[in-house]
Amino acid sequence: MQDDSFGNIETLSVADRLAAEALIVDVEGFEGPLDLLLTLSRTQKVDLRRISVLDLARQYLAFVEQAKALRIELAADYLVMAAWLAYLKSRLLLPPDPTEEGPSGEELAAHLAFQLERLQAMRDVAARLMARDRLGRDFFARGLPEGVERVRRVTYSATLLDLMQAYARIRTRDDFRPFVMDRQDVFTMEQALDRMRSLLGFAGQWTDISSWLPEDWQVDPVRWRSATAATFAASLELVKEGRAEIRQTESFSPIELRRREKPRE
Amino acid sequence: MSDPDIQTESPAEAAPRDSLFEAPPMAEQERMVEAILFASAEPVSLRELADRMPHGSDPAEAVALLRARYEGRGVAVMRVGDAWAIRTAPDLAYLMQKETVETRKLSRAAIETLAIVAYHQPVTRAEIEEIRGVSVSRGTVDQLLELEWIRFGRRKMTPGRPVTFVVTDQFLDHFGLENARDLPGLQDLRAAGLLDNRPPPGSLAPGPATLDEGDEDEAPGQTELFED
Amino acid sequence: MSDPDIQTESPAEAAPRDSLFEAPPMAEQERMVEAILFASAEPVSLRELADRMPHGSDPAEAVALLRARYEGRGVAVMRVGDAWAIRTAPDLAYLMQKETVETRKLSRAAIETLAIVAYHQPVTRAEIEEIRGVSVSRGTVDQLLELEWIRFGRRKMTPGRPVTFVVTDQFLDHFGLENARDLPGLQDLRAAGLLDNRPPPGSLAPGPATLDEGDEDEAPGQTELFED
Repeated sequence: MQDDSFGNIETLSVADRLAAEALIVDVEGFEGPLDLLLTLSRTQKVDLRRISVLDLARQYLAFVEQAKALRIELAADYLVMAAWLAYLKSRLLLPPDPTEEGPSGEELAAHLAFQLERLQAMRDVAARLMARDRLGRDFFARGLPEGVERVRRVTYSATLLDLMQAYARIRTRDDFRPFVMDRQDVFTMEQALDRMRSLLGFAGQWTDISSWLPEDWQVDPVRWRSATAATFAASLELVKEGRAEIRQTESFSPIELRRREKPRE
Repeated sequence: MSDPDIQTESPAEAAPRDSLFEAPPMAEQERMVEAILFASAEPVSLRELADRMPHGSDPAEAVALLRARYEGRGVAVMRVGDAWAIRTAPDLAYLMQKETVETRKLSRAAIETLAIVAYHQPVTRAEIEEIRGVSVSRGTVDQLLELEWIRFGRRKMTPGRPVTFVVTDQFLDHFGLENARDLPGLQDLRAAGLLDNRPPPGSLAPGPATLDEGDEDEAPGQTELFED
Repeated sequence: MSDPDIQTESPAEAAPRDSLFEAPPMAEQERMVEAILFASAEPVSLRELADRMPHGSDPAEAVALLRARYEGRGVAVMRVGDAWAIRTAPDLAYLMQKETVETRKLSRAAIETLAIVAYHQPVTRAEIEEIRGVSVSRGTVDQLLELEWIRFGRRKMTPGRPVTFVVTDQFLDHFGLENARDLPGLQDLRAAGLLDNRPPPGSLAPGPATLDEGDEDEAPGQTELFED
């Protein structure tokens, strides 16, 4: 078989062989069997709707035979198409069998013609599309675009009611005692410091700091606690400043303070 | 071009929306649209125009006026889907060698696939393959997606709920189309029934389903597959 | 605008460039300059315009005409060094910004701090902390300063000369107050039912420290806290 076909090729004229080879070489350019059929159909030079599918099937099968002869390996889909066309050819040649179900040969042929026409139409519009004026080739966008600057602004909302509720919340915690009232029972460190600075000069000896409390802060326990704390803090401040010394002999024993004779620098 | 008429029109138009805000006169709105469209290389949607213009503006009307104003000029106001852009007049392309961008040449498969998506959208991969009679390679679709000329559409309500492809506004912009209905020859194709989804009679016709074993649709790829 | 004239002219433009050559009509030259300035990424000099336009063109005049045409429009033909460019009209620059406004609720710490400043101004940070019972974060004060609802007052004449805070006119503006003395007093708050949720007298009121552990809500939340 192989030898035979080889012999056949040998007997072809040079022109025929070139033509055949051109077709074969072109197989690489085909986009599948439908594309090949479309190309073959052009040789019929008729409207695709009136194309002879029978002739087309013959041409295709001949092409596949030739390819075989030249020992060109065809992709499976080309062979599937060949088998289908051979079947279609037989359906078209034989008189229709009324007992057989399914589409007739004519219907199958019509659909193939439709597919070819549709593919051709897509090719044509694709070409028209690509030939249109195109952005970046025929017409152009702005060369110097200005970006839109995104500005994100956050606004905070708060109403007078929010404010009042917040304040009410704070005051509720304080059990409604007005803030200024609080201050009357608070002896601040600043006050203690002022007082001690003026008295420190007299404290050459170790003196219990509880004796430094102002008179009227020694009875009411609330006031006494505040004054004690402030006086102690003020004492530490004076020590830190290098103007006094502080000591406590043991836990819970009196804390004593005396002035430092030679203040540290 | 009849600005005075338009100006008397605009407050009335703005009134129902919000009585507190009065839209700027239409001539001023036209200037605003002009500035925004000039500043952008991309088409700007009516919605974005409205967002950026003062409350109560009517960007659609302002665009229409601007478009008429630029009729026959060196640049034109062009519609791209729901958006608008200013582009140079195509007849002046010869002056623009400096601006021309070399685009990658598309393969034949890509061009055909693009046309099929444009004319048949929304279209599934299987439908593209049926029309071309060959399976569609991943690379072809990827290239078109990357160019942002096609994108995924909704899934089809058929078994398997396959994804579909549709063309994008960038596609329209690139090919100077107002919308997909303006595709060249679309009416003729439709009239000829060539855009119908006509299923093959029976199930005997070789459908792409039998072919698509992951093989590339480029012919070289195919032959390579069978070489050894 | 006068397309027919232009079209009959353009074949002449393709003719060889020599002394016989006739430059395109000025309207056409203006179109060319318009398209080139629009599409160019940089300002274009007259010399470059001349290079790109057909032989015999007068770009200087075309630019002047174009510039006059854009007078008062949304974009303007502007001179940049010795070159020309189309730019947004300066009065429309604000269109090139897209402002997104986000409204957030002021944090509880911030609103409390603000309330304390308003009711006790001038007030030091230490005093605010004393009233709130918790320390005031730098961020909270900074936020209020940034909002321009509080500002620094005079320093207090106490040790350390601490800075004080006072509320601003913007604060009064925002809250619709003539001055800070118009703030409703405790009596008013009570009358308005804002102080009703106090603990029964004599009960062990939880200290502020326990209250402040991230409870975000207003009065109802507090009543719940006190209920058991």
